[in-house]
Amino acid sequence: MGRSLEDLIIFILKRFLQLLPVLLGVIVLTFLVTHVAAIDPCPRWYQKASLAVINHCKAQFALPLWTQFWNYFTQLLSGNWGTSPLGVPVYPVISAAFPATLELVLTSMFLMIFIGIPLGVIAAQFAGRWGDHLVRVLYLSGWSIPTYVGAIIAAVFLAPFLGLPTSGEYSAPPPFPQVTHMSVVDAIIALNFPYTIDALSHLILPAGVLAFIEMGNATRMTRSAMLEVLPLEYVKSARMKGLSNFVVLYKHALRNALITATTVLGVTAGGLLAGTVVIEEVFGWPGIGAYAFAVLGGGGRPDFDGAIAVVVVFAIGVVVANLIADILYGVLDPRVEWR
Amino acid sequence: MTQPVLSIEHLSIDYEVGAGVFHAVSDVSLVVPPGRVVGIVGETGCGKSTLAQAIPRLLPEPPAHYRSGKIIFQGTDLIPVPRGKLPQVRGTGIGMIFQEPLNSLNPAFRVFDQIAEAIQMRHWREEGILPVFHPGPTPFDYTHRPLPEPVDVLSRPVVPGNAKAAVAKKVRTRSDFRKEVLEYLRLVRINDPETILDLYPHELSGGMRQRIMIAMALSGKPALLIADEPTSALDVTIQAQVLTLMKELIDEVQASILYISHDLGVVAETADDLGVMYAGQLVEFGPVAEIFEAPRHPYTKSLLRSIPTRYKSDWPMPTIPGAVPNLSRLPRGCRFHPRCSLAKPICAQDPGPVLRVIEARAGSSSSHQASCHFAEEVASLP
Amino acid sequence: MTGPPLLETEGVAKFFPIVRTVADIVTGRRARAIHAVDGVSITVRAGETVGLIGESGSGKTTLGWVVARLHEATSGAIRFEGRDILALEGAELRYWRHNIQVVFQDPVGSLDPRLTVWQIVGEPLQAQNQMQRWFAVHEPRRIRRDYRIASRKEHKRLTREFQDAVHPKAAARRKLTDDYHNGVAERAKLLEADRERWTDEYQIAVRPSRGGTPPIPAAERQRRHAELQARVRDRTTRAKAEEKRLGVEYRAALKQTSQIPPVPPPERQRLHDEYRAALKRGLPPPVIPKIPKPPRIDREMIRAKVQEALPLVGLMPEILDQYPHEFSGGGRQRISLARALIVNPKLIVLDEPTSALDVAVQAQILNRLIELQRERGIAYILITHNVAAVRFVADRVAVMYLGQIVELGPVRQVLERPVHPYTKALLAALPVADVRRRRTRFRIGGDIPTLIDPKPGCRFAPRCPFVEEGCRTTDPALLPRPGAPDHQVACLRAEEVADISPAELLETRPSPAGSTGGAPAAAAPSVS
Amino acid sequence: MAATPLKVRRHRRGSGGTPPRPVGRSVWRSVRGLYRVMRANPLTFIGFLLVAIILILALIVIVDPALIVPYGAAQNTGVYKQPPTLLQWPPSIQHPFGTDQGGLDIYSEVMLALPLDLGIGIGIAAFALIAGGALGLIAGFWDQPRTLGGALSVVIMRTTDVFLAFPSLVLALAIVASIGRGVWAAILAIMITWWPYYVRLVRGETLAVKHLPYVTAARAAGVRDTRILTRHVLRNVLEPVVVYFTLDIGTVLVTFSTISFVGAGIPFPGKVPEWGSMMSFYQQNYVLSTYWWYITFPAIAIFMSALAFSLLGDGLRDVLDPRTRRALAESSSFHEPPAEVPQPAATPDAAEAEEEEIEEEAREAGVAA
Repeated sequence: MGRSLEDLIIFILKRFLQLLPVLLGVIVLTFLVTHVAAIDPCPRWYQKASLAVINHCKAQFALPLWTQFWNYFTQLLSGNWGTSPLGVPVYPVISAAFPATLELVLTSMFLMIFIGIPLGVIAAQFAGRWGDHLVRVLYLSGWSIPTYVGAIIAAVFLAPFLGLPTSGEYSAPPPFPQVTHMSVVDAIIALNFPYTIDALSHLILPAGVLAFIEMGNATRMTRSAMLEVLPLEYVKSARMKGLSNFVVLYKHALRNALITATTVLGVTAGGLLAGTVVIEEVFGWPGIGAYAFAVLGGGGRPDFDGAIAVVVVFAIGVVVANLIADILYGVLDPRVEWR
Repeated sequence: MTQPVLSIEHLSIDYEVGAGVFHAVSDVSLVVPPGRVVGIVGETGCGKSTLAQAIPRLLPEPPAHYRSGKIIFQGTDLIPVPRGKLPQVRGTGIGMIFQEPLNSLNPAFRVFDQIAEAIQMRHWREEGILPVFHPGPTPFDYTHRPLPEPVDVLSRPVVPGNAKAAVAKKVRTRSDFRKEVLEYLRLVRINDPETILDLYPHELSGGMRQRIMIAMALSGKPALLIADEPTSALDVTIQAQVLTLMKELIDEVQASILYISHDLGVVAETADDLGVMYAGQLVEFGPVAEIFEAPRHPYTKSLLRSIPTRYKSDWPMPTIPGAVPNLSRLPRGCRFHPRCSLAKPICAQDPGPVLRVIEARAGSSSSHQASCHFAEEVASLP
Repeated sequence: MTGPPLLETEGVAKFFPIVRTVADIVTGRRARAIHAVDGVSITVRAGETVGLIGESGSGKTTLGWVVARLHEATSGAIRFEGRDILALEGAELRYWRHNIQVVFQDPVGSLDPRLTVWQIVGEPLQAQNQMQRWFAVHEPRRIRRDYRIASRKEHKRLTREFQDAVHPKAAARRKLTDDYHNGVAERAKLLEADRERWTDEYQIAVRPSRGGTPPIPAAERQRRHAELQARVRDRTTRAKAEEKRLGVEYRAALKQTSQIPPVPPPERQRLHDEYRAALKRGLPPPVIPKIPKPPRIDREMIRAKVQEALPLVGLMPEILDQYPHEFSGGGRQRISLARALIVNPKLIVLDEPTSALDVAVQAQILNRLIELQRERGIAYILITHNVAAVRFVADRVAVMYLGQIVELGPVRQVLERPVHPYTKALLAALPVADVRRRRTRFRIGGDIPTLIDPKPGCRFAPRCPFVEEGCRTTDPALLPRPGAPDHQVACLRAEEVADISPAELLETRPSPAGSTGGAPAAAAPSVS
Repeated sequence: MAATPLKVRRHRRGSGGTPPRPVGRSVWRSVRGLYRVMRANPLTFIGFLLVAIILILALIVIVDPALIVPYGAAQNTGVYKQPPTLLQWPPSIQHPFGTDQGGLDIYSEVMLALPLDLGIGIGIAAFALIAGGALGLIAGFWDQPRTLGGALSVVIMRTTDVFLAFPSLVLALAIVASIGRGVWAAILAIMITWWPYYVRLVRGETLAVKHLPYVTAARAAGVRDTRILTRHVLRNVLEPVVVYFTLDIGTVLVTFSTISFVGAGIPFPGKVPEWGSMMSFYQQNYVLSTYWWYITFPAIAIFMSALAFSLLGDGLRDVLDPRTRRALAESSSFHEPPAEVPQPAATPDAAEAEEEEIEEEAREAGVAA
């Protein structure tokens, strides 16, 4: 029926192949936005740089479009992502910042799954009653709070109340090497217990805010998928086996509802990544989000090469998240043929 | 005299929805004696499915509302049972086969897991790990009808509530379950059970799925099996296969069965007793042969007559004029009188005798009843 | 019922290709297809009902849709009143659609929930009004265009004739070449025809005739098969020899042509003048019919027409402004029927019109269908799995299994004396409302198999209780039964199994309901 | 929200030859209908009320700000109608949201920003709805492979995929960075990133509707494609899309304010205040744990307006989506009865005799005797 291991490999390879045109499109679109649509960008991008740099930039923009694209494309592929106006190469900065962002995003995704999905189940179980209304107000609030408001509230008002730190990854520079650039993982690798706790306490607030704000999608999707599944006959037939309500809900119904809910993973990944721009800035988290805020935001330090790199990295992040969601869907739903 | 497995007394169920109250089931009484198959027929919207789902309390209870009556299963009324205790009745007490083979198996689990789960539940209840529904004052007599050839899986151990400790708790491995599931798959005549075990429901045909549904319901060894249109969604030849399987199992299993269908042909082939429902009421009840030979309610009579067995040259086919009444606005008096060809003025005033079926004994004429003022006349009409 | 054929299909097939994915191409999996309808030939005459009966997956609905041009046929031909309708496209197709209307199975889904009854029923009226106006304008144009094309053809023909006349040698050579090629093609056709005829003869021969002659033993059968093969081989050799002879003759004749003298100049001039004159005369100009352009239909007219049409299907005319959800299943199906009737079609495809309805309502609708047919002489194609409906409405019935017709004939003959094992199975499977005859076993096992790239051989063979070796390899042709030309069966053992009644596919036992409750029934078959 | 049950009733009553009912009764019925909806779905009702209030406030500010904005009506001229006397003052009776160091009354600023923020939210969502919706309709309706429409459909969908790969905030920032700061840049940036969701949604719905039997029936009747598209497909696609649109207005609002906050939007203080840039300005220049009111009130304004639309949209979705509707019906005595019970007729009218009811029933069923 097409669900052997080879089929799975082919299935994943196929998804990878389908990814390529989208990636190419991402690169082209980024080029269009940064090179073609830009109106006299050099002075703006290189505000604080020397005149020589600006002139070099202007010369670059004067080249024919194809040459510009070719230069840009080869640069991207070769890993030579340019340097900032202050002469710092972009690639090492981003590769160091990426794991930190990944850590933040994965943690909030974890929170989202283990809090948001059960909330969705509860809402569906009490659909139309107070439990449902409460959950909906909760996730719609998260939805309606701008990320920065959430972050500021957490940092300014909530953090002192809970006694949590609001800036950086550690309270003091760690005495161990940062192998993975993920604060908690590094601390665990170094078997440094106090630093692990310290890293966790730094992580929990930004991840929590991010999770709360982006939880809406997951909860809502779970809720509506559950509402769709609950009246079906197989839920009744599960009840007719004499199973308890809990087993019926969380084993039989949720298993099927989750299949639908995985599709939301891609969208959520986009939201989470966008959220990091503000969250990392507010909480001083050394990730790509903060970097993006710096190079793209109005008040920061404009950096042409850095901007391109950031946009491409974010887009690839979303594409990969979509790929994972797609594969997950195929694995979770036995009806999908791996061909 | 044996105690009935199920007796429903004056059961009325309403749906309270935004626009009004729908009297889905009104004052229905019926009895399922041990080892007998009771059929219920009726058209769409006559309340037969509501009745079927009401017995194990599967109806979602805010819109559905048990207005009055009792559902006495093995001597205990199920209506006051709190929701949390209902799993004790389901599966091992009452089993159910649903109509849509497409939807009644969980698409995300393999056949094995789904049947094994039901078996696990039964074991846990037999071994006292999970609470057992109190079977009532008189234990059910399982030797009512001798088995033609005892089948091992079906020798149902009777577990009274106080004998929990007597049964040794046994650790079962996956292969034990496999063996047991295989036995049930063979019971429903599946040719290649080893392969079927590891498949997902969507990989099976409709007929196969319905067999598995039946195996699943039987694996709980229920005292009462409710079959809600088990063959209606299947193709004709597949329906015949499943139907004959059902009938073979009826003989083997000795469970009491409530068989719901809209197809007179199907109930004629399976049921011992037959109830006919119209607009939420049970209008006629009795041994199936008597109802088919001499129906006593005009509705049953015209239903039997509209079974189409004619050719074009015999046009027109007899029909029942008008349409089924809306369950929120039922006519006064007999609910069938606006469409009845025999209606007299009294029919518009007085609904006629309500059936008080306590126990239908096969062969006794008193067990054949109809809710009609002119039942005797109808029976004597050609 | 006799009359000119209204609709004829010839070997119609509809395959739904399974999309080849990238992985398929990489792994070299060839394109597969679902053979929903596979070579169906059927005729519907004016005013008659043909029932198509079969289970899910039999392709009956697909066939109905192909006939109504809602699916495009993969191959085959469909003629409506002698005209090839598969060639119709665009506006011409839309204009033609008033001839065939469809009533769909799903009474809920087939009515747009956002439109009122008059809008739904009036929709075909409005569309066809537009198309009639289009036709009034375009038909004369089409005739003129056809005339222009014909004139051009005539011009070409005259030129060719003139050239042949002035260059007799070249003309003769060309004629010889054409004749040679035609001759070769014709002989190939004859060979193919002979081969086919002998194969059919063989099939009929191995199928013993009715009246108790014992079945032909396997040895005899093999002998006949060998004989057939020898005959075909022999015939092929002969055909090859003949082809060679033709070639020799052709080359000899070609040599002869060099002796043809050229045309003298005066003669040439005369021919040229004649040619000129003929060109000038040309074809007679076409008669361009004056098609009155109907006025654009407006809201009130549609409403009036719909109001007239509703009583035909037993609906009150007052329901014009109601919405579909206000009706029960039967009411909705009546609206569907009114929508089909309103443009006065010659044929209505009824796709499971009553399957979603209760028996009583079903009977009302079926009665009305027959009444309408008697009043208006509409032909029906009734697609259903419901034997009772077909029995009551149809004149002829075609039993379909996995995309093919297995039995076709007058309804009484097919339903009372079915020949094909599948028809028997279908009839035996019907539950009977007879308490005294309860069935215990049904001898048709197995499931309905998939339609993806079916293997050769009879498609019912895997489930057939009368199967033999040949059934699994030879495709049975739909052949008339001896003595009953309008009763056709596609079964290799048709005459052997003809007398087996459907009831023999069952085992029955007396009713336990009649006896007292405790008695055990006949021993149930053993487990597994 | 009240539309569905009311519509059902109106058509039922106004048809079948029954005389029209007195107006009073129908008003009473709509009130009762509204009450039922509210009871069944209080959140949606609250959302509806909030949206109504916000829209009215915005309208007042547009027509004559002086009615509710005491201190800022003539702000863009630099002259205050009534300059605040207290600077950097926490909320009080004269200044319910407090004042800032520059002498701005925060209440007035928040109110003045209302039409702009709301207009941007609704406008951008509407643009996305129309542009994305049109593309989605085309991509969904003409999707046969190996035709012109099919090729177009593939192009549309691939482009959509590419746009969907960018988190809208990030792409918007990149656009703002490359074409410069300002309100138009920010608006353009969101517009460009917003439409792909609608393409996906509308295409999905179109594909679902396109294969329904009534569309095939229209084809069988000889109706042309474009007419099928407008008459059958568009109408039936509209409902879920409008629901999504309602839900989306809040999201656009929040995203726009985030872009402003990050510093890519409208400068503050400037000609017209905007919530996001207001907060950005205060957050960068003041210690918020002391001057908490600077940021609290604009934040509440964004939150309330986004929440209002979200509540309304989320609720509407439940009411209109047939899949969730059925489940809701089973669990909360809402709208539709379970499958077995036939569609509800009108509320039974006690005044009418039952016999009359039956006759009407027969008429409504449309079955001639």
